[in-house]
Formats: sequence, structure tokens, C-alpha cells
Amino acid sequence: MSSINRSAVQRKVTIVGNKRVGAYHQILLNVGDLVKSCKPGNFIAIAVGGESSKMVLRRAFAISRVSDNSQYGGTMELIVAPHGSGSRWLCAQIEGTELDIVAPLGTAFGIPTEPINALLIGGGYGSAPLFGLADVLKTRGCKVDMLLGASVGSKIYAPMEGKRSVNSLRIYTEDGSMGETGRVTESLLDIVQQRGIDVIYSCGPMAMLAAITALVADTEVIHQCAVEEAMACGIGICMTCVLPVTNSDGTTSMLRSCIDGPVMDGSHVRWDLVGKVPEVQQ
Amino acid sequence: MSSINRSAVQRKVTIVGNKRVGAYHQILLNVGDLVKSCKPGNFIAIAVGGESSKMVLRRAFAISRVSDNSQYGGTMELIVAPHGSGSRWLCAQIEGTELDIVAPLGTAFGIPTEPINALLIGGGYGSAPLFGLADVLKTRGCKVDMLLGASVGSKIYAPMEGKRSVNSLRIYTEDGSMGETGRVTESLLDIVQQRGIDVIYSCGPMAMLAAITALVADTEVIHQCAVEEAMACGIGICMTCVLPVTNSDGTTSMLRSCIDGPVMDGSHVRWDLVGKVPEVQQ
Amino acid sequence: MTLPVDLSTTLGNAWFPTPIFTASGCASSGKELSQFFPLKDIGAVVTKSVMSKPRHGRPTPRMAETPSGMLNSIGLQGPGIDSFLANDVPWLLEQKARVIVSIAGETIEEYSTLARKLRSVSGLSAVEVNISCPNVENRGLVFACDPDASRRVIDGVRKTIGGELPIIAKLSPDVTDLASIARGVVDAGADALALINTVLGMVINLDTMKPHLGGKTGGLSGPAIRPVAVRAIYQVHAALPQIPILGMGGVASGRDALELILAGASGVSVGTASFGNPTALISIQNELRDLLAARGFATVQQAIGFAHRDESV
Amino acid sequence: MTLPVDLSTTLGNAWFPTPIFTASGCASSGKELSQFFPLKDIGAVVTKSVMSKPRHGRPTPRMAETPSGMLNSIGLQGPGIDSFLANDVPWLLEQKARVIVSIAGETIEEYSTLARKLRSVSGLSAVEVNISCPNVENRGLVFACDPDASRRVIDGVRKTIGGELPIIAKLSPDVTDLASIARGVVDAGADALALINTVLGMVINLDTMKPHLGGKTGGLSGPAIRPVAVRAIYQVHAALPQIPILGMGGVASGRDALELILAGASGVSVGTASFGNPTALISIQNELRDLLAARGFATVQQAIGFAHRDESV
Ligand SMILES: Cc1cc2nc3c(=O)[nH]c(=O)nc-3n(C[C@H](O)[C@H](O)[C@H](O)COP(=O)(O)OP(=O)(O)OC[C@H]3O[C@@H](n4cnc5c(N)ncnc54)[C@H](O)[C@@H]3O)c2cc1C
Ligand SMILES: Cc1cc2nc3c(=O)[nH]c(=O)nc-3n(C[C@H](O)[C@H](O)[C@H](O)COP(=O)(O)OP(=O)(O)OC[C@H]3O[C@@H](n4cnc5c(N)ncnc54)[C@H](O)[C@@H]3O)c2cc1C
Ligand SMILES: Cc1cc2nc3c(=O)[nH]c(=O)nc-3n(C[C@H](O)[C@H](O)[C@H](O)COP(=O)(O)O)c2cc1C
Ligand SMILES: Cc1cc2nc3c(=O)[nH]c(=O)nc-3n(C[C@H](O)[C@H](O)[C@H](O)COP(=O)(O)O)c2cc1C
Ligand code: FES
Ligand code: FES
Repeated sequence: MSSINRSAVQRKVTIVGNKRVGAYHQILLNVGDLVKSCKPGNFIAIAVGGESSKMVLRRAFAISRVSDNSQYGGTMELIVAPHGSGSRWLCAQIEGTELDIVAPLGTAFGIPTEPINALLIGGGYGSAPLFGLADVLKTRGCKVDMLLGASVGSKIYAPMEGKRSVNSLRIYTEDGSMGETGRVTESLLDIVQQRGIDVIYSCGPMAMLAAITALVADTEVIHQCAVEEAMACGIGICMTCVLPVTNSDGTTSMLRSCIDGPVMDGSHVRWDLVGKVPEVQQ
Repeated sequence: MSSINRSAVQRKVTIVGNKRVGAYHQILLNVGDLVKSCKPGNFIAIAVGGESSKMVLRRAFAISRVSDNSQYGGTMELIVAPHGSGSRWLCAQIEGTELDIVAPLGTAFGIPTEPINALLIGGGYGSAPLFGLADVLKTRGCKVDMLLGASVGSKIYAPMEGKRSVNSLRIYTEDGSMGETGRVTESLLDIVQQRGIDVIYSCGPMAMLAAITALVADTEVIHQCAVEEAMACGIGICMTCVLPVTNSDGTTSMLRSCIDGPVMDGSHVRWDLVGKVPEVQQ
Repeated sequence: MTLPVDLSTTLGNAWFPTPIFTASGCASSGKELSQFFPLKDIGAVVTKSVMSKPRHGRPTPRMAETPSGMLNSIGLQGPGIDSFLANDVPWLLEQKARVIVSIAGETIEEYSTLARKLRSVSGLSAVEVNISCPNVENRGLVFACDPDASRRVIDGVRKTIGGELPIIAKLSPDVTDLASIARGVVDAGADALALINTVLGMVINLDTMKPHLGGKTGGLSGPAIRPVAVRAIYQVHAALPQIPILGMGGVASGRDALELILAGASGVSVGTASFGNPTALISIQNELRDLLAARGFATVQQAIGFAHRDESV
Repeated sequence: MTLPVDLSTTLGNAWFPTPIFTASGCASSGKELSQFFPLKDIGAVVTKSVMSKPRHGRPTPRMAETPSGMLNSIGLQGPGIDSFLANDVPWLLEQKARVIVSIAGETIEEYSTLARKLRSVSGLSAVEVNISCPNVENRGLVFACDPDASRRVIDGVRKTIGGELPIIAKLSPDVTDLASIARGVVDAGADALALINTVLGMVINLDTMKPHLGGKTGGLSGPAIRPVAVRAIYQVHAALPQIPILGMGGVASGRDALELILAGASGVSVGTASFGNPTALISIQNELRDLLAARGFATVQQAIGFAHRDESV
């Protein structure tokens, strides 16, 4: 039986920064010693709307980065797209607001013990957790290349500080308003080959993750992707967030992406069955 | 057919002050030229809880005072008791918050054309509209006495500035923590007689209004009271706020306290039937 | 730039310039709302259910706010049909409002009597028959919860006024099989269906530790019940695709109105939202127009029941 | 200073130290919540409804948030009774949790089979029979919406396990006459009733302009339905005052739990609230204790059904 992230706790934390960055809000939380248990790939679940909120469910956000030596003690950074009422509420909160959070949740990106060649691919706000990941990979001596894609330039999140940890960064936008015109998958196989990529780490829309998986299916490349399914609870008790995943015996299970994910092995996800139900019962 | 206050408009206004006064919050709104149409006794209906609120109904508050020559243009003062989730939300809002209001609503206290002897009786935050009323009565040359009552001293609202307009002020608390121990009805008949009271204006809990009505029933004194029934709409469209009122022909009608009130003639209200239904159909 | 969208709609042979109506009991007879917008600007005014005789209704408290909703137990307080037809209807017609009169009765006979009185009035657009009332002749069992009684009420109204005014039967969602109740009243002569009336609920007052409402139970309305309304409309439209539906239940924005239309509503009544926002009908109507345009709909008609487009059955 | 309040309660012959339970399907098998509080601190863990065979459930999306509520269409995904009894139950008993196993079937026979398997397990407190499932033998009509099928399910379970484990029949509010369904299952041998399961609802996705959920319709839960739960509990307690009720529907605070208890619930399950707040059960339990004390109740027992105290009938 898989189980919830052992470090998960529920806590009240304070917003210490909220800055617009392109189409997103960079939100900084003072989370104290919680930073110690956060790993790249983990996410946070936040109660939204305040005391008289009609929104009964938490909202999930990837933990973009944590830092232990800021002026506030441990801080956590989130990159939030104002999407619907919950995320818009969050983006409208000012410094000093108290938030009720549960974190860290979910699985983390696997960190190699050997120095390897890593390619990090982010779509939209999906780049958020990749910069923290790049830091860690760098300390392990890995070579880190990065591809970021979005529909428009304002949806590329690539902070200055973040770029330090990557060896190369290529940006794609569908409308050509920033970087190259097109998608991150455009010349993916060439890049993988040229740079001798061992592992791809990806985060972004499900269609992007599926496309990457398909492209590298016949290669030796390992693909660790952070999936995003609608979650009601984030802690494994509701069964809303399931994805069809192949078991070792070839059967398919509907796994909870909040505890067996969000980071999963792309080649295990039955992308063709997402939104369907495996026909044969287990 | 009775109809809604002709001056009622829906508008966004800004909070320009929020100060704790005893058990209450004194909330100041910049309402612009709306002040011109507000009369003592009128009330305001405020949407509460913000954009993602689970509270679907407005909250009603008596207009305590309006002023046309403040630094903000027209301002309106409310005295709000933090009671349940809506009023607590309102009391927690800071300067600069925008509120969606509908005002002025309901009937107003009748202002005599002759100088008369008036007794104003307020229970709890019921004193709020009485100070504005006292101002007006004073300009008409009336003698204005006031009785305020509450369970405890912190629930007596009697601002310094307000006291200017009254000739005498007596305070009663049930626990004796301020003024005399007891209720405003304690020596009401004596006061009425000694001071030759022509009209009583009252605002407060329904039980207080009923008690006053009973006490002056056999006198010549006119009793104008501002009632308080739970209101869903405040504008006469829902029929939740009704009170049994005697018609001229002796029959009883269930009148909407939001448009035929809140100010009503105490002797017309069938206090014995509040919370019941008149037996004979009209 | 917004494309022009033809908002007009029909229920039976009645035509309306827009699909946004008041909900019965949530606009009284229209007068109060007319201070906030001209009544002719919306699709129609559905008046508070009127009975034969004047009524005091239920004791107070008559309402309780609940999460994203409210309970009411008004008990059909009103002036009675004669005063209503003499005073309220002429005023509404003067305002050039489209008028749908809602009628309610305690017996099958009372409904027919009410319908007969409507025959004498010209200028009405339709009659809405509120059958969510207790049937005094059958242990107070609500007509709308009894397939047979529902049919007989509509049958009586049809015999009186059928063909002259479109008959809209308003159903309660508090039944095991809504589609079969709907089929029954349509067979009996309803030209359209109104879905949904309030959902039966209760709140206990924690101070008195008794039911809060004077009438003990009350009708739940507002956004809380919108998913129930959408489901009811979708189910009934799937079962009876030819029958126009006047949808309602928790509509507070153009988004909500469009949701009901996609599920199968030809018109949308706005009830509780007007209590929180007296101009709700107008903003809902404007938002709906924009949302339709953004989705490439040139007319409301194209959007009605659009969510069913790939249904196999 | 708070007076000590005896929170203990019973359902049939099962005893629980507190009346606050998880709701079936809203705590999986308890393991995840145990990271936030010890499971022995609450009244009982009601496990997710389990069927005979492992099941994949419904396609995603399986949830939609709605005003003060949510829709779910999980479709009873689960490991099947054998794996459940081998893995989940022993773990729960090790935690010293009180365990109520919820069972669900597609045929009357499947319910009996499931009940039979429970006979082999010792340490269980009760069985909750979730009859809000489609009956494959009768056009997919939900058991709980069919008085006869409801009775027969409970009758089958009683024959298998009656007298050994209290049988709690969990009913759907989506029926015309809840009290008569309740009476039927009690006559068939239910020792207690669980009220209410989710209310059938739907959300249309305005982007795809189709039903949002993979399963099209879903079950509405959360504070939005609390007034419906209170009404259902009040009605059934009035009709069957001797039958203990496990109440549920939108409970998110001690206030809400007390409301259900005053209406007639002997125990209260907390479902959706745990999604928004993993420690909801504990805070609800603490708040309930304080609210009872503040009202002078020395025991939960005194408060059960207290809102009925002046009923004439
Ligand atoms: C593991 C994980 C990590 C995420 N990381 C980020 C991030 O770093 N930055 C960011 O901006 N967003 C992120 N998201 C998406 C974010 O959770 C949604 O944008 C947000 O929940 C939308 O809520 P809303 O109220 O604004 O929108 P609404 O559409 O009003 O939400 C309604 C309901 O649907 C759910 N929902 C809607 N869209 C999504 C979605 N795309 N994914 C999951 N649930 C959804 C909501 O949680 C809510 O319950 C992440 C989601 C997951 C599951
Ligand atoms: C004409 C009028 C004038 C008022 N003037 C004032 C005033 O000047 N200052 C002040 O503090 N309060 C005043 N009140 C009372 C105020 O409206 C309530 O305290 C407030 O609505 C409570 O809302 P809540 O969300 O805090 O409480 P909740 O109990 O959570 O409210 C739930 C629902 O019940 C209604 N409700 C609850 N209590 C009352 C009440 N006492 N009267 C009417 N509706 C109620 C609310 O409007 C809401 O719809 C007035 C009420 C009316 C009708
Ligand atoms: C205060 C109130 C009074 C109502 N009175 C009536 C009525 O007289 N006749 C009727 O058919 N429906 C009545 N209804 C039901 C509404 O017309 C509508 O069906 C229901 O409230 C759902 O819509 P909403 O959520 O937009 O309010 C009433 C609803 C409320 C809230
Ligand atoms: C995601 C989810 C899954 C559920 N699964 C089950 C289930 O398997 N069996 C069952 O009897 N009820 C199930 N329910 C219903 C709940 O047990 C409960 O009756 C209902 O949600 C009302 O309570 P609440 O408002 O506190 O959630 C489920 C509810 C939800 C939200
Ligand atoms: S979100 Fe509830 S199980 Fe994953
Ligand atoms: S509050 Fe709606 S009619 Fe008075």
C-alpha cells in the first residue's frame, strides 16, 4: 500500500511576499522548519477564500523552491497562475495574510546518485519546481539543460536567479513572442541525442507529458514527470485524482496522483487511458 | 400598495473608518451624495463575505448618522455588533475595502412639524439611529430626552458628539455596570408624565419595543419604533420579514418590515402575534 | 467586440426577447425591482404564486441562511387572485413587461378556478402552475410528489385554459423519478416544464434547540442547489427533448444561466440571487450574451441542450 | 471551565466513545488520516464501501467543486473484499480504532456474500450497507430508490449476519418518501440507519460544453446539503424514534454536528470536511464537547433528538 508523504503536516503560515511575474504571482510563505522536509516535486495544498468561503476544497500548487537562510527563517516559493476563483483569491492576498496549508505532499523527483546528464522540461508554471530541482542536480554534479515552453511569453517563468543552475536554457512559445516559435517537443529527440541525456524531468500540461513520453519511448531515457490531476483532498482519502498506471504484471491500476504522484515514471502512465477506465478489472 | 424607498440605489462605496467602540464597531463609509436622501430610521443592506462568499444574503444595519461636510464628501456611520459570520466579516474589514450596498431603505421616523417633547429610547446598538434623529428633532425645536439600555456597559453606545443634541440622557444596564441597574422600561411612565412626553421614538430588541408599546397603551403618547425582523432581501421581494399589523378596519395584515418598516407605529403592531399567524384570513 | 446574439426564446407558443426571467416568489409582483431596472428589459416577470383567497402565510421566522443558499417558508402569503388581477397585472402590462402568472392551490378544483380567472385577462404570456403545494384532499401530500395528483392538476388547468395560454408545470426535485412525473404532466397537457422548485430542508436553531423556521421545514434555494437543478434539467431534457424547460435553481451569474441552457433550459428564472443583488437579472443577462458570443453562438436557440449533442440514446 | 461531557454513544448494540465518525469513502481505509491524528481518538472509522471484486471505478474527472459543496463520481473504486479484509481491517484494529465496514453490491446476492465474509472477522463494530448503488438486475435502478429492493438487500444481510453485527442501512435522500423507505429496511432487520448519502447532481463544463464528470452525474456533498440532511434526520427520527441514526451531510464544525444530533442523530459522520481539513474530525469533536457543555448537557444521549421535545405527534 502506498502512503501519504511522511513529512506532511497541517500548519498556519504567513505570506511574506506576493509579486506579479509575467502572467503569474510569485508567492513567498514563511513556513519555518517545514522547508527541511520539502523535496523538488512535492506540492502544497492551501485552503482558499477565507473564513466565509464557499470553496470547500484545498488548491494544490507545486513547491517551486524553499530556502532556509532568508530573513524570515524558512521560506517557500510558489508560482501561481490566476486561473479560477481559488487561485485568483490566493493571488489577491497581501503580505501578512495567514494561510492554512498542508505540506509537503506527494512524491519527489528521483535524484541520481551518479552525475548524469539531465534535461528539465517545463510547460507554463510547470517550470516552477524545476529550478529547485536544478539546484539539487547541480550539487550532485549533473549537467542540467532546460527547455521551457508556453503559449505566450508572459507565461514563461524563468527567474534570473534560477538560471544560474542550468547549463543551457531554451525557450519556446507557440506565438513566437519569446524564444523560438513552437513547442518544447519540437526538436526534443535531437537534443536528447546531442547532449546524451540520461533522464528527463518534466512538469506541465498532461498533453506535454504524454507527448514527451511518446517521443522517448524507444530510447533508454528515463522520464520522470510531475502530473496534474484535479484533486479534492491531496492526501489520498478521496480517490478523485487517479491515473491509469501499468503494474509490473502488465495489468493497470488507477493510482492516486496525490500520493503515488505527482512525480511518476512517464513510461508507466497509460496516457491513452487517461479519462477512461481500464477495461479489464484488475 | 406600499412600495420601496424611492431613493434606494445600489452602489459601491468605500470604508473610510473602522473603530472599535465598546462591544461595537463604528464603521464609516464614503457614500457621496447618497447622504442627501438618507433619513433617520432608514437602513442600509450590505453584501458580505467578499467575492467567494458562501453568504448569499445582504445584512441590514440602521444608518446611524450621515454627514455631508466631512473630508471625504458624504459619509455614513454604522454601529455594528459582531454577531454572526456576516457582521463579524464586516467588522474585520479595513479602510479602503469596497462594499456593495443598497441604501437608503425602509421608512423613516416621522418628524413633527411642531416643537414637541420627544423621548428617544435605544436598546443596545438600537441607539445608533437615535443620535441622528435627535439632531433633526433639535433643529425643529423639540425637547429631546434619551434613555439607553443594554445588558452590560460595553453594549451602551453613546458617543460624546451625540450627546450634544439631547437634553438629558439616562443609561440603564441589567448588570449595573454602567448607569442605573435595570431596564429602560423601569420608570418609563413616570418619565413620560414628568416630562410631558408627546412622542416616543424607539429602536432595539423586539421585546423592548413590545414592552414600551404596552406601557404607553393607555396614554396619549405616540410610539414610533424601528423593528428588526430577519430580512432576506431588504427590498420587499421575498416576504420573509413580515410583521402582523392591525389595519384601520381591525383586521390584521402581515406587512413587510423592510418597506412598511422598519419604523412603524408601535400601537399598530400586533406584538402578541409576532411569530404566529393571524387566525382569521383577511 | 462582441457579436450580436439573438437572445430571444420561446416556451410553447409564447415568445420572449431574452431567456432571463424572475423566479416566482422572488420578485413579488415586480414593482420593487422596477426601481432598479425597467421590467421590459428582461425576458419575463414570473409573479409570486397566487391562490384564490388572500393568505397570511406561515409564521416568522420565515428564512434561514445556509451555506451558499437559504431556506424559506413563506407559505404563499398573498392578496388572492382577484386583487392580484385587479392591481398587479395591469401595472405590469403597463410597464410592457411579459407576464407569467404563477398559480397555486390546495385542491385540484382550486387550480382550475384560478386558471378560469386568467381567461378574462388579456396580455399574459403564460401560466406557471406551482404544484409544490400540499394537497388538502390527500393528507397534505404535495401534488408534485404524487404522479397522479400532478397529472390531474394539469389536466384541470388544460381543460380550462389549454390552447389559450401556454401551461408551464413547475415540478419539485424531491421525488424518486422526476422524468416520470414530467412525462405525466406533459401527457396531461403541460406545454412546458419549470425545474426546479426548492429542495426540502431544515435548520435547527442552536439557541432554542428547535427547528429555526416557523414552518419547521423550508425550501432550500440558491447556488447550493444548482448542481441538483442542472441534473434535473439534463435528465428531463434527455427524456423529453421536445418539451421546453424553464430552468431555475441557484443561478447567480451568466455562467450559471448558460450552464442551465446547455443542460436543456429554454429560459432561466433567477430567484435567490435577486435578494443578494437587486440588479442580478440584468448582469446575468449581459454576461450570458457575452458568453454565448465568445462561444460562437448566434442565438440562444443553438445553445439549448447543447451538452446533449453526442448522446447516444 | 468546561464541564466533563460523556460523549459515548451507541448504534444498535455497538458502543462508541464519541459520536464523531468518518464518512464512508471520505477516509479511504483510515491510514492516510492517521498521520494527522490517532484513529482511536474518534468514534469510529467507516471504511470506503467495498465490493466483492476489485474495481477501477469511473473515469476522470471524478470531481467538481460547487458552491459550498462538491460533486464526486468515484464509482466505488476499491481492492475488493478479500484484499480489504486481509490488509486494511487488521491494520485498523491494530490502531485500536472502532471499525464500521461499508459494503456495496450490484445484486442482492452480492450484499449477502459480502456480509458472509464479514462473519469471519472479529473486532468489527458494525456493518454499514450502502444501498445507493445501481441494481444491475433491475435496469440499474438504485436499490435505495426502490422500497422493495432496499428491503430485500437488508433482509439478505440480516439472514447472514443479523444479531452478530449491528446492521446500519445507508439511505439516499433522492426519494419521494424517505420515511417509508426507512420503515421498510427497519422492518427487514436494519438496526440503525445512516442518513444521508449524496444528492444526485451535475455540473456542465463551460469549455467542453458537456457534463464535466466522467460519470456525467455525481453525488453532491458538503455544507450545501446540510439542510437536506437535517430535514431527513428530523423526519426519520420523528417517524421511527426508536431507531438510532448515523447522521451525515455537510458537517464541518461542532455546531453542525450538534445540529444533526438535536435533529435525531446518535452519531455523526464527517465526509467532505476532511478533504478541506484533515484534522476536521478532531476539531469537530472538541467543539461539540464544548457546545454540549455550554448547553448543560452531561451526555450526548440527552441531546439526541432534543429538537423534537415538544412535538405533539
Ligand atoms: C500537483 C499539482 C501541482 C500544481 N501546481 C501548480 C502551480 O505550481 N501553479 C499553478 O498555478 N497551478 C498549479 N496547479 C494547478 C492548480 O491547482 C489549479 O490551477 C487550481 O487548483 C485552480 O483552482 P481555481 O479555484 O483557481 O480554479 P477552479 O477552476 O475554480 O477550480 C475548481 C476546482 O477544480 C480544481 N482544478 C481546477 N483546475 C485544476 C488544475 N489545473 N489542476 C488541478 N486541479 C484543478 C480546483 O482544485 C478546484 O477544486 C497544480 C495542480 C496540481 C494537482
Ligand atoms: C432594519 C434592521 C436594522 C439593523 N440595524 C443594526 C445595527 O445598526 N447594528 C447592528 O449591529 N445590527 C443591526 N441589525 C441586525 C443585523 O442585521 C444582524 O446582526 C446581522 O444581519 C447578523 O448577520 P450575521 O451574519 O452576523 O449573523 P448570522 O446569525 O450568521 O446571520 C444569519 C442570517 O440571519 C439574519 N439575522 C441574524 N440576526 C439578525 C437580526 N438580529 N436581525 C435581522 N436579521 C438577522 C442575517 O441577516 C442573515 O441572513 C439590524 C437589522 C435590521 C433588520
Ligand atoms: C423566498 C422564496 C419564495 C418563493 N416562492 C415561490 C412561489 O410562490 N412559487 C413558486 O413556484 N416558487 C417559489 N419559490 C421557488 C423559486 O421560484 C425557485 O424555484 C427556487 O427558489 C430556485 O431558484 P433560486 O435558487 O434561483 O432561488 C420561492 C423561493 C424563495 C427563495
Ligand atoms: C469522494 C466521496 C466518496 C464517497 N464514497 C462513498 C462510499 O463509498 N460509500 C458511501 O456509502 N458513501 C460514500 N460517500 C458519501 C459520504 O459517505 C456521505 O454520505 C456524503 O458525502 C455526505 O457527507 P459529507 O457532506 O460530510 O461529505 C462519498 C462521498 C464523497 C464526497
Ligand atoms: S486528491 Fe484525494 S485521493 Fe488524491
Ligand atoms: S426582506 Fe424581503 S420582503 Fe422584506
